[in-house]
Amino acid sequence: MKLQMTNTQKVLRFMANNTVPILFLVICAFGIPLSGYSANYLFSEIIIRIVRNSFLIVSLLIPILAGMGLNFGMTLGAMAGQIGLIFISDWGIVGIPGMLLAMIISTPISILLGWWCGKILNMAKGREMVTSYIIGFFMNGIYQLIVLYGMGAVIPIRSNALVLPRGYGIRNTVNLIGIRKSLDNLLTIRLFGIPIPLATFALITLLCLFVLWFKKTKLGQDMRAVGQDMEVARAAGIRVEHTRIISIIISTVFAGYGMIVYLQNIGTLNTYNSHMQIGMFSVAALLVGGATVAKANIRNVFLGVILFHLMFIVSPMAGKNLIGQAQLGEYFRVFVSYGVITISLVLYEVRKRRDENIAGLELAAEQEVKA
Amino acid sequence: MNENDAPLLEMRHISKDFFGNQVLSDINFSLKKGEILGLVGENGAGKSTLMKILFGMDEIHQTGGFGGEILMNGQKVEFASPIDALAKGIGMVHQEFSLLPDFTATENILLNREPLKYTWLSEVFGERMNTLDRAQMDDISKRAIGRLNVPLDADMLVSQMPVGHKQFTEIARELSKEATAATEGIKLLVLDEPTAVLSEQEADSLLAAMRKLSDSGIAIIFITHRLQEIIDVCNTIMVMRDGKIIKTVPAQGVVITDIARWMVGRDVNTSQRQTRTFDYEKSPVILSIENLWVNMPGETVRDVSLEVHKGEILGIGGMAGQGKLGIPNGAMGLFPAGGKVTFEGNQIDLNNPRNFLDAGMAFVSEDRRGVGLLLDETLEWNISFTAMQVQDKYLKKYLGGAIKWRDQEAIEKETQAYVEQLEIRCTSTKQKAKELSGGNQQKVCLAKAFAVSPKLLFVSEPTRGIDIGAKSLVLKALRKYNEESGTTIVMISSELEELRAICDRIAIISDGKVFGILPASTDSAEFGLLMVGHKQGGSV
Amino acid sequence: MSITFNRKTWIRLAIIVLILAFSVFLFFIGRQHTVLVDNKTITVNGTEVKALQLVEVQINKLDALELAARDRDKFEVTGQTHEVKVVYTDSNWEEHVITRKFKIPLMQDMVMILIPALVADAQADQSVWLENYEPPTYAMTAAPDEETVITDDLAGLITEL
Amino acid sequence: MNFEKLKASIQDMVRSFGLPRVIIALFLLVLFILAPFVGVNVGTSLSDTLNRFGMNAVMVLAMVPMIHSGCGLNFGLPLGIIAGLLGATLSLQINIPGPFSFVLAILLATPFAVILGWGYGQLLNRVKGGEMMIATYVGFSSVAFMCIMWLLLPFSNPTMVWGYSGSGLRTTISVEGYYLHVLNNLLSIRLSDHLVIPTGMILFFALLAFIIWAFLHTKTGTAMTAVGSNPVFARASGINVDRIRTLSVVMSTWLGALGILVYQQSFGFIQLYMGPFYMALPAVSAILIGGASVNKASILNVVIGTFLFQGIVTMTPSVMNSMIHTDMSEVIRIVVSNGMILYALTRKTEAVR
Repeated sequence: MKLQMTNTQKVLRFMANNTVPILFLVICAFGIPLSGYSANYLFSEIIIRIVRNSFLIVSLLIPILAGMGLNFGMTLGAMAGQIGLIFISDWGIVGIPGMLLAMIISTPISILLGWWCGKILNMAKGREMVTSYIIGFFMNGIYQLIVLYGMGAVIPIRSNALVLPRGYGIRNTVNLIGIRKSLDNLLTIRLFGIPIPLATFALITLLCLFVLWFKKTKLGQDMRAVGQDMEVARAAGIRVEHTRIISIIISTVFAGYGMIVYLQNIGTLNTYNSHMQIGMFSVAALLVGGATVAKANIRNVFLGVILFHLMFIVSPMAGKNLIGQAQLGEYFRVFVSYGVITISLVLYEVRKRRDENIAGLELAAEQEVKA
Repeated sequence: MNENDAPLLEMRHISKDFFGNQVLSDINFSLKKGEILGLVGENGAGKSTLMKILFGMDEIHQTGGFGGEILMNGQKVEFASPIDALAKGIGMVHQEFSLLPDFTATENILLNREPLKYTWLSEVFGERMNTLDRAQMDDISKRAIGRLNVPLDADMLVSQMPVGHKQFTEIARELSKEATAATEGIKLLVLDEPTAVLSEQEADSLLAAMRKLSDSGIAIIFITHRLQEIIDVCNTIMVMRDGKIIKTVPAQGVVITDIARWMVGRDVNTSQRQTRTFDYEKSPVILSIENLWVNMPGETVRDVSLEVHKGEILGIGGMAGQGKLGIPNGAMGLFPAGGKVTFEGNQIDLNNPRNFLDAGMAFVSEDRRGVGLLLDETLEWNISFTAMQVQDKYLKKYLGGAIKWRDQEAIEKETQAYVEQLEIRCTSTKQKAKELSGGNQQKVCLAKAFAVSPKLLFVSEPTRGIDIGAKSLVLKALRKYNEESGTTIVMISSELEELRAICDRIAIISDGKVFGILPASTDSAEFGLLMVGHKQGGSV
Repeated sequence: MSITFNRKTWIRLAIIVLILAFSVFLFFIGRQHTVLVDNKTITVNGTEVKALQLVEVQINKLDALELAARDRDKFEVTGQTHEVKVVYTDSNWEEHVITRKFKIPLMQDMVMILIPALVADAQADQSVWLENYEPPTYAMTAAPDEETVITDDLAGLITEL
Repeated sequence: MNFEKLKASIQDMVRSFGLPRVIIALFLLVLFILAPFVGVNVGTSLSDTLNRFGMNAVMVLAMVPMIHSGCGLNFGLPLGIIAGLLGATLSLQINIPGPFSFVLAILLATPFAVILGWGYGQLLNRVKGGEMMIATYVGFSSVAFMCIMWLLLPFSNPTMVWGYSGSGLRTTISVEGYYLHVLNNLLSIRLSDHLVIPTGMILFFALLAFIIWAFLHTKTGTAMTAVGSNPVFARASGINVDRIRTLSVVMSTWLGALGILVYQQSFGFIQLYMGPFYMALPAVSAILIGGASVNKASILNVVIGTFLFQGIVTMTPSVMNSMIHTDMSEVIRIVVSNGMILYALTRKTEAVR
């Protein structure tokens, strides 16, 4: 006998498979009225967040395709991007040329870091996530070594606006006035008084198209194969390790570009912590979009950005109006960001287990029929 | 020379030994274009090793290569790796599928051999940036499936396929390997137990497909345990036993009984049999199994009922994958199981090893490294652990049993005793289990089981992967233990001869059911027939 | 791995070279300079030149600035070569328009155009009326004497994204 | 010839001990040697090291049970710390001045540790194989959750709550007048005015270490080790694997709780909110530096590791500062600790199936 599913079971299954997004819909549903923000305000905020973050989040997709889970190592790319930005703002290159130059500078760094990261992850198969997570921390140390002690001392930095008064090391915050919003303002239209930066959207669309196209390439196919079963892939003659490394490199490079897009929108660079947060928030957003450790697509990205940041925007105000403490809301959203990641990691593992048992259930059922 | 007079494949004087123990000796056979060769033999007869040699698998090279030579169309060939073999047009379909569940049949058939469409990016980032040519992929796979003429949906995900279709996909993959610049088209196909997982009609359509292929000039080596199929489809039958070729005969006019005898039959004097007449009917039933089902991957037990009598040695035999291993594993509760198991009159509820052990049974697993041993711990731990946990042996109790302290002396004494009794070769009782040889590891597993002094002992594949000397030692130890402490022993093994050597009765499992129980003294051909699931043996 | 010089390698090299060239180009066109326009009485090689009463200055297509005497103002421009346009009326109410191209040294952050000098001799070489300007250090962004660097990555969690 | 032999022996010594550990040990040695020359008082730095050792050793010890039972590195330490914080804050709330408040804190922390640990254990049993990543995020989200709680819980002791609003706990709370230095000062030995040995604290650690050591020699302890070494074997020997794992998690959590209390009594402050956030990483890397792997750890590893790690943390700033007037210790700490964790994660280990 096959395992039949009643409608209620089907619904439950659906709920189980989409727990996180549903959870978030509920949170937002309560949060929005509590916050008392106008729809217009929220909408424009969401637009900004999409512009800022989606590029970064898309950079997470490809390692997932290759079965390496959520690439917490994307912070490496972010670092590369920031280094690029530091240089151009030191040289005084501004506007679109500045951004492009920053991207060009970041690329080799990202490739190098990505390659190294991929090598390490190949040494820690089955533990990619926690490893890439630690790699992020480790590299943060190296990054500080370079930026806080190397720059100005070994690496020449002219501008006193960047270097700490002691003569070396970059300041806590670097003002990116030169490239601030240079991409966003390149081409903007207003919808109901809400400015929409078309240029940035165009760029993001381009990236999405690339990802979609990439899945059609031989490399993409190989990655899917590797992601499903390394042994089978290897038996078929696919260079498993090499493919995995490439997937990480691509992700890192995109993360670097994403960081530049992100910062040109914000306009100031927190030299020593922008990159660390970004990894966590991007991962959280993607998971909120209904992605899992093993499966993610463009839809998850945008759904994720919208839901996650909606929560992010409303929660402080909601907290304020609810208990009269904005801080509460801030803690709340930090809690939710981590909670989400926890929940979806757990669900993923649990589901893996559940699917393994199916065969046993069927055999049992078959025996019951006999008896 | 041209292809007609030279056989497609010829293997001359092939011999192979794994570190001194001879697994193949002087194998000679040849295979013509479009010929179907049926290769039969017990497990461990050397079929798989022969095929590994043919494909130049790494493990052959790593274990010191092989003797003799392989010729294709008269020329000598040497395969450094399976890739070379494939390039020469030899394809293999393995027992266990190497398919990707979330890929369609087409994607699997053309895995890593996809036809590509040029994109300019490939100039910069390399070949792999070309896109897949779906259209061409489809018609290649369609053609391959067509050659099989089986109802296989090219666009179906493998994960949703019935098992038979997976098998077909595997074969289609080999067929799709057409002649290219680098490789030659498929000429020889090796099918390793393709029908084992198939239903009747699926198997029939596969056989039909095989005939069709041979008509189109593809030679096939067909490995199976279902002798009827061999007779139906093969031109030639080759029977192997103990790494030798026993018979190579044309399939016409051969009857199953012959094949079975060739497979298992040995000249009596070769095996040291000391038949004892143990009258089990006199002694009470100690363990009775009713309608046991076990979900053990690869060894599924469907519906087994057995009665074990006190003091006997019961053998459980059968081909690999038929479920004989599932019985003890299920009874112990290592794998999800159902049914009724009664030991000394009281029922054991399954799926919890503790009950099994508390009842006074013990199990020596076939999976030594995975289940049997704590590889990173000392012999002392390995041997004493189970007894300590289950029966509170080797423990000093303080504060009225509140604190149960490990009693190092007792453990060492016990371990030393077993080391001497079973002649375990080790530097000290503090040596780590993983540093021992397979044979000695097996002895450690036995010692672990003996330490709980069980009333009934399940021993699963006790001689798997250990050398001749250790083999007989282990068997002797079991027999001795049975005779001295009167422990009932249930021994599972795929080597019929070793069962016949020490057991009183032997049950043959086929397709997850008891196919028949015969006294060990019965002629081996009888067992052969049972094993290949030919005729229902009279249950004794 | 040995590098074999086949077509692909050449293409890759070409691309890398292209990118490098492109980034140099970006560097040139993206470089930001500050052009100060100054309308003070000065002495150009001995002869004193009076500041103009009122002058309108425009660089490229940026919106023009009006400078009275002793005024100084600035334009932010990217790239090296620019065009300055000076419009003034002399003592007998005639309007004059001077347009001159000028080139800023690549790594020079600030240059100053001395309007009077330019007006005095419209044809003069740019070195006469355009001088590099090194901002006095005190004008730098007043930095806190010792800034403590916060490398704590938690700071970000509580602050706005 | 003879040199060859020496070389070989050194090589496999290094191999057995792990190159990074050797490097770290040598590094610390060099620091101690350099110290006098650059005008750093060895006595002070030594007693600092000892002090920090005592402060952190218990939290490092908290790694041991979970590693033994095969739950991997306890990145979820913050959970235990939270139990400790609850104990501490409640004990201050009950407001019994003097050393007894420390005992009280332990007593109050224990039930929380047990409850949280049990739940945490149940969770980890459902996600076998993915423990470490999930542990990390359980830790993080629980910390974030408690941030909310610290704001809401109705504490009232004026030394703890914000002065102006009168509600919500402060980010750092002084334990002065309660259990400040109860262990440090307990029969502490004053060798010179620079070198002070916090005997009480060390003894407290020694006590706990002994308890764990003893536990691992009991029947259950043996079972725990077996579960970590090969869960299938353990199961085949009639062990209830999940129960053992849960027990180990509870123990780890409890030790974490004690660990933070010991830390506070020496440090002088209770750090709430984001305080416990990254406390897991130093502890994890400490035990790894001590020679533990993802699935093997001993008390000795704890002692060596904590000493090396804390030694470096204390020595680098002072020595570095006086050498090249910059404090790179922060960076060095990050690189060393995380580098060590990376090293451990990339080793091949059977037990992690």
